[in-house]
Amino acid sequence: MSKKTVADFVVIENTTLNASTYFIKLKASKPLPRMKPGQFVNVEIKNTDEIFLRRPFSIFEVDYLENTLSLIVKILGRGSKKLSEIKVGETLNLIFPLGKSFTYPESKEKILLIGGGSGIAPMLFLAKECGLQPENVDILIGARTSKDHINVDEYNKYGSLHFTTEDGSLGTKGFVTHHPVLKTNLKYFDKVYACGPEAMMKAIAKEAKVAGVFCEVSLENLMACGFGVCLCCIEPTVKGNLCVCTDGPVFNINELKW
Amino acid sequence: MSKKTVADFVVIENTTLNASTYFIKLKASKPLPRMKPGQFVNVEIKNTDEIFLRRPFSIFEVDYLENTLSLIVKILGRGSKKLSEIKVGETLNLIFPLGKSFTYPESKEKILLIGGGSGIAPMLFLAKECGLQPENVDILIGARTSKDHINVDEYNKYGSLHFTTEDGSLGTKGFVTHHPVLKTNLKYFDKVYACGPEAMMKAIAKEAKVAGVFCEVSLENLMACGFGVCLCCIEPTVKGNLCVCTDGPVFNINELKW
Amino acid sequence: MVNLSVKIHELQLKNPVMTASGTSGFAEELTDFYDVSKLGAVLLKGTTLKNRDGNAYPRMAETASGMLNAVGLQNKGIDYFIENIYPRIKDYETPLIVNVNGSTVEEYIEVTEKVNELDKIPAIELNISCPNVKEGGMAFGISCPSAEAVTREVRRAYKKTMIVKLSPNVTDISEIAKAVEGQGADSVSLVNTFLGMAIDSEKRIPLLSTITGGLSGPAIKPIALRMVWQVYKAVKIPVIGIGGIMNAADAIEFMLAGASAIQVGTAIFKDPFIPLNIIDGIENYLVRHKIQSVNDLTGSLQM
Amino acid sequence: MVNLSVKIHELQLKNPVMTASGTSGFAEELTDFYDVSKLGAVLLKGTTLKNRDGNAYPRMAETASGMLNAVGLQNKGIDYFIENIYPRIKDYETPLIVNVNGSTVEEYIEVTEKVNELDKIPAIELNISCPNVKEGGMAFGISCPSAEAVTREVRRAYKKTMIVKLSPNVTDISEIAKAVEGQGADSVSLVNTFLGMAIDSEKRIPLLSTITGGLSGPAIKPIALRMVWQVYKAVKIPVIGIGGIMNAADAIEFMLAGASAIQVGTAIFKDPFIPLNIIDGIENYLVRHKIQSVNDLTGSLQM
Ligand SMILES: Cc1cc2nc3c(=O)[nH]c(=O)nc-3n(C[C@H](O)[C@H](O)[C@H](O)COP(=O)(O)OP(=O)(O)OC[C@H]3O[C@@H](n4cnc5c(N)ncnc54)[C@H](O)[C@@H]3O)c2cc1C
Ligand SMILES: Cc1cc2nc3c(=O)[nH]c(=O)nc-3n(C[C@H](O)[C@H](O)[C@H](O)COP(=O)(O)OP(=O)(O)OC[C@H]3O[C@@H](n4cnc5c(N)ncnc54)[C@H](O)[C@@H]3O)c2cc1C
Ligand SMILES: Cc1cc2nc3c(=O)[nH]c(=O)nc-3n(C[C@H](O)[C@H](O)[C@H](O)COP(=O)(O)O)c2cc1C
Ligand SMILES: Cc1cc2nc3c(=O)[nH]c(=O)nc-3n(C[C@H](O)[C@H](O)[C@H](O)COP(=O)(O)O)c2cc1C
Ligand code: FES
Ligand code: FES
Repeated sequence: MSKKTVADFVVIENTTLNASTYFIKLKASKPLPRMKPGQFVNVEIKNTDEIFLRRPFSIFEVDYLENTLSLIVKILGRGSKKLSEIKVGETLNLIFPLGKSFTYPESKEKILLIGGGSGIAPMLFLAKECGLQPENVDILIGARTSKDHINVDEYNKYGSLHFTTEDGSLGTKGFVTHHPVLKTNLKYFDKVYACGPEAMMKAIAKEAKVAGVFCEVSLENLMACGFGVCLCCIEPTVKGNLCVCTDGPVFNINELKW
Repeated sequence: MSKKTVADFVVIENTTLNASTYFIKLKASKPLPRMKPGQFVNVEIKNTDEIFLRRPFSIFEVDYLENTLSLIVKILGRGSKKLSEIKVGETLNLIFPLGKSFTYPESKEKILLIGGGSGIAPMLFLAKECGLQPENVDILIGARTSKDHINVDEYNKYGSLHFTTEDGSLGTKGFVTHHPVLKTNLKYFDKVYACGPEAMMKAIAKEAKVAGVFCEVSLENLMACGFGVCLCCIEPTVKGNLCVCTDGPVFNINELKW
Repeated sequence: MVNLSVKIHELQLKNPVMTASGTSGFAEELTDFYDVSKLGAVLLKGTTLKNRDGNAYPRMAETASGMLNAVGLQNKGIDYFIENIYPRIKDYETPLIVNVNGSTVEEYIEVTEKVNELDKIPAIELNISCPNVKEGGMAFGISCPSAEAVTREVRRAYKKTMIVKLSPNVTDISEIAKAVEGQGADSVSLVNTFLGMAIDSEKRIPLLSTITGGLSGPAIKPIALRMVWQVYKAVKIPVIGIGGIMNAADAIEFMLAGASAIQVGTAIFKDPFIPLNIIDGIENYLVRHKIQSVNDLTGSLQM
Repeated sequence: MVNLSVKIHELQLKNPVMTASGTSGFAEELTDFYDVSKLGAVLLKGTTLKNRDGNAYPRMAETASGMLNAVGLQNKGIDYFIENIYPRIKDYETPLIVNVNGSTVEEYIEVTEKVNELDKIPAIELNISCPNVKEGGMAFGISCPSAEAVTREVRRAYKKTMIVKLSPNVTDISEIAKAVEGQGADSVSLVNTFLGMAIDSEKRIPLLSTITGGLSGPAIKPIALRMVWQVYKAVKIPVIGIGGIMNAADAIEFMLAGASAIQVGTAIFKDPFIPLNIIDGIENYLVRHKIQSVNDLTGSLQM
C-alpha cells in the first residue's frame, strides 16, 4: 500500500497567473516521495472560521532535488480564496500524495491533453512527465475568454499548444470540443486525457467514445477526507460506486456511467 | 442614551511591553467620541476558527486629535494570544465605547490607583485623566515578579509610582495589600480605585471597608455581548444581579456582595 | 422595488428579520446603535410573572462556532416591565413582541393576561423551550400533551397573534408543532437553544454554574434548518426560523426551507448591525434573482 | 508510567482512543499513514447483510465547525467483508470492531451471527442510529421499544462484547441508554450524527442528494458532551464518548463527563494523526495532573 504523509510545507512562491489563478510553490523539509500526474494533495486552510475541511488540489510540479511541490489554485469559493492569499514564508499543511495517476502513454503513442480551468495543472504535469517526443503531444486548453487563460508558452517544448475561448478572444472560438484537433482529428490520437469542468469532460468523453479512442479523465468530486475513509467523493461506475480520492481521481471513461 | 458604534480601526502600533503584554494602538477613520477611564471596547478576533465571540479590553489611551485609541493586552488564552499577534496595517473591528467610567475625584482629593495584571490599563488612563495634581495621586502596581511588570515610568508625572512583586524582585515583596501605602496609609486617601484579578480586588475591598474609604473596582466578568443584551456578565449586587458591561464594569465596593 | 413585507397571522412586519428573545434586551439597548424601526420586529427578553434573578455566574461559555448560555430568564417580572420598561419603548416604530414564560400554566396565563392589555404589543411568543430553568420552560415543550395544555390555556387568554417557540431537544419537532397548531397557535418559531455542556479540562469543572446550558450560534444552524423544513411540511401556520443565522444567505436558506420570517440571535453579540445587514442582503438577493416578493422565497427549495 | 488501558466489558483496550465507524474505513486506509496497533481500537465502516450502494452524490456539505454526510451505509455486505477484507486486516494488533447495521431486526441478527464466527473480532457496535438510511438505522434508536427489541435479539446472537451506538436525535437519550442496558448491552457509545440540512441559497437547492444528512464535528461537541454526562448518570455499563473530539482536551472532557473511552470521527478527515496525538495528549495530561490511571478520569468532573 502506498505510503501517505501529513506534513507542513513552507510557501516559497505565490505568483498571480491571472485575475483568479495563482501558482503556489511549496518547500518540504524532507525528501518528497515520487508523485505522478493526476495525483493530488489535500490542503489545510488555516486562520479562518469559515472552513472546516481540507481542500484538494492537483500536483502541478515536483522538484525532487529542491524538495518543492507546486499547485495551480483557481479561486472558486472561500477556501481557494483564502489559499490564494497565502504569503511567502507561511506554512501549509498537506496530506499527500493522494489518488491514482493517469496511465502513462507508451513511447511513440500520440496523445492529446485537454485542460479547462484549474484542470490544466495535471495536464501540464503529464505533458512534462509522459516521456514522449513533443511532436507526439498536443495540449488543448479551453477557457471562457483570453483573460482566463494563463501563460503556458514554456510548455511548447513538451507539445503543440492549442487554445479555445468561448468569445474567440484567443484561439478557436467555442468550447474545447469545437477545436479541430478534437472535432476532426480525434481518431489520430492513441490516448486522450482531460481534466476540467464536468460538462467539458462529459462532452470530450462523448466524442472519444464515438471515435473509439482511449480516454482518461480526472474528476473533481467534493471530498471530506481524500484518503478513502469517508466515502463522500463517490462516482457511480460500472464497478459500482467508487471513491474518486482512492480509486481515482483518474478514470477511464468506459468505467464511468456518463 | 449613550451612542455606541461598531467600526474598523487600523493597527498603527503593536509593541511588546513584556513577555506576555502588548501595547496596541489603533487609528479610527472618524473622530472618536469622548471616552473615559473604566470604559472598554469589545474586539472582534478574526482569522481563527477557535474564537467565536468578541473579547473586551479596557480603553487605555485616546487621542482625539489623532483619532487613536490604545489597548494594553495581556495574553491569557486563545483570543488575547491571537490579538497580540496582530500586525501594523491590519484592521480590528471594535464595538465602543462600552460601560461606565470611574467616578472622577474632586479636585484636592487624594487618590490611590491600584492595578494588577492587565488591570493597569484603566488605572493609568484614570491617572492621566483625573485632573489632579501629581502629589495627590498614588499609583500602586502589583505583579508576580519584576518580569511581569511593564515600564510605566512616564506615569511618574501623574503621580507617585509604587510596586509590589510576589518574589520581591521589584518594590515591596508580597501582594498589593502588603504595600505600606495600602496597609498603613489607606485612610489617608479620599478615593481608592482598583482593577486586576478578582482575588486582589476582593482583598483591597476588604481593607477599604475596614478603613471606611470610598473604593471603586472594575470587574472583568466573562461577556458575550458587552452592551447589555445577553445578561451573561452579571455580578450579584445589593440591587440584584447587575450587568458588568452596562451597569459596570466599575462598581463601588459597597454595591458588591463581596 | 421588491416587497419585503411579511404577515404572521395578524402581525404585519415590514420585513422578515426580527431579533430573537434574550439577545436584544428590551430593544432599548439596540437603539444605542441604530433606529430599531428598521427591524421587522423585536422579540423582548423572556418575561415571567415575578422577578427572577436567573442563574449564578458563570452563565456563558464559548464553543466551536457557538456559545452556551445559562442565563435562566433573569428579568424583573411582568409588572415591572409594564410600569417601567413598556412606557419607554412602546412608541418604537417596530412591533415589540413579549416572550412569555412561566413555571406553571397559571403563570403563563397570568403573564399573558397582563400583556393582552398592552396596546402596543401586537403579539406574544410563548416560550415553552427555555432549557435553563428548573421548573417549566423546556419541560412544557418536549412533550405533546404539556405543549398542548399550555398553548390551549394561553390561547384562551390572548386575542392577538400568538407565536409558540419550540424546543429542538425532541425526537420529532413536527409532532410538537402540529400539537400546538391544533391548540390555536398562530405561528411557531424554532429553534430555541440545544441543551449542551462545556468543561474546563484543566480545572476539571463545568464552565457553567448550572453545568448544562443552551447552545446557540452557527454550530446549530444545520439542525435548526432541518427542523424548520420538517415543521414547514407538517403545519399550515407560518414558521419563523431561528438558529445560527449570521448573514443574508443563512436567512434565505431558512426561508427556502419554509420559514416565513426569521430571528437573529447570537449574531447580535458579534455585531448588533447584523440584522440590518441581513435585511439589505435579502433585498439585494431578491433583486438579483428577480423575485418580486420575499414571500415567494418561503418553502421554494427546489428538489 | 501512567496506565492508559481501559476495559469495556470483556474488551481490553491499550488506551481509550478508538477511531469511529465510517471515518476510518476498514483500518487499512489508516495503515497508509501509521501503525494502527497504536490505537485503542478501530471501529470498522458500517456493515449490512447485503451490498449497499449508499446514497447518490453529493453526500457531503461543510458547515460551521462541522460537516453533514449522507453516505448511507455504502458497503459490500458482510459476506464480502468476511471473504475479502477480514483476511487482510485480521492480524492488525488492535481490536477491530464491526459496526453492525440492518433494515430489519432479522438483518441485524444475520450480520451479527456471521461476525460472531470471526475469531479476531472481539466486539460489535450495534448501530441503531444511522440517520442516512430510509429503513432501519436511526428508526430503531429513537424509541425505547424498538431499541430494546433489536438489542435483545442481537444479544441472543452474540456472545462477545456488544456496544450499542445511540442516536442523539431524541428527547431523552438516557431513557434509550437504560432501555438497551436492560436488554443486555455491555456498553453504549454516543453520539452518532445529528440530523441536519444544508442549502445552496444561490442555486436554491439542497446541498445533499438526500436533502438531510448527519451532522458531525466540533459543532456538536457541547450537545454530545451533555448526553454522555446524562447517560453516565443513568446507566452502570461503560459509556463511550463520541462527537467533535479534535484533541486531547476534548477527549478528557468526555471522560470527565463519564466516558470510559472515546471515539474520534470527523477529526480524522482533518488529520489522520489526530487519534495518535490524542493518546499522547492524554498520557501527558495524566502525568501533569499526577493521575495514575486513565480510568480515574471517568466521571471525575468536580461540581
Ligand atoms: C482531485 C482534485 C483535484 C483538484 N485540483 C485542483 C487544482 O489543481 N486547482 C484548483 O484550482 N482546483 C482544483 N480542484 C478543485 C478544488 O478542490 C476546489 O476548487 C476547491 O475545493 C473549492 O473550495 P472553495 O472553498 O474555494 O469553494 P467552496 O466555497 O467550498 O465552494 C464554492 C462553490 O464551488 C463548489 N465546489 C466546491 N468544490 C468543488 C469541486 N471540487 N467540484 C465542483 N464544485 C465545487 C461548491 O459547491 C460551491 O458552489 C481539485 C479538486 C479535486 C477533487
Ligand atoms: C471590562 C473588561 C475589561 C478588560 N480589560 C482588559 C485589558 O485592558 N487588558 C487585558 O489584557 N485584558 C482585559 N480584560 C480581560 C480580557 O477580556 C480577557 O483576558 C480575554 O477576554 C481573555 O480571552 P482569551 O481568548 O485570551 O482567553 P480564553 O482562551 O477565552 O480563556 C483562557 C482562560 O482565561 C479565563 N478567562 C477568560 N476571560 C476571562 C475574564 N474576563 N476573567 C477571568 N477569566 C477569564 C478563561 O475562563 C480560561 O480559563 C478585560 C475584561 C473585561 C470584562
Ligand atoms: C444569552 C441568550 C439568552 C436567551 N434568552 C432567551 C429568552 O429569554 N427567551 C427565549 O425564548 N429564547 C432565548 N434565547 C434563545 C434565542 O432566542 C434563540 O432561540 C437561540 O439563541 C437560537 O438562535 P441563535 O443561534 O441565532 O442565537 C436566548 C439565547 C441566548 C444566547
Ligand atoms: C462520513 C461519515 C460516515 C459515518 N458512517 C458511520 C457508520 O457507518 N456507522 C456509524 O455507526 N457511524 C457512522 N458515522 C458517525 C461517526 O462514527 C460518529 O458517530 C459521528 O461522526 C460523530 O463523531 P465526530 O463528530 O467525531 O465525527 C459516520 C460519520 C461520518 C462523518
Ligand atoms: S474523500 Fe473521503 S473517501 Fe474520498
Ligand atoms: S455581556 Fe451581554 S449583558 Fe453584559
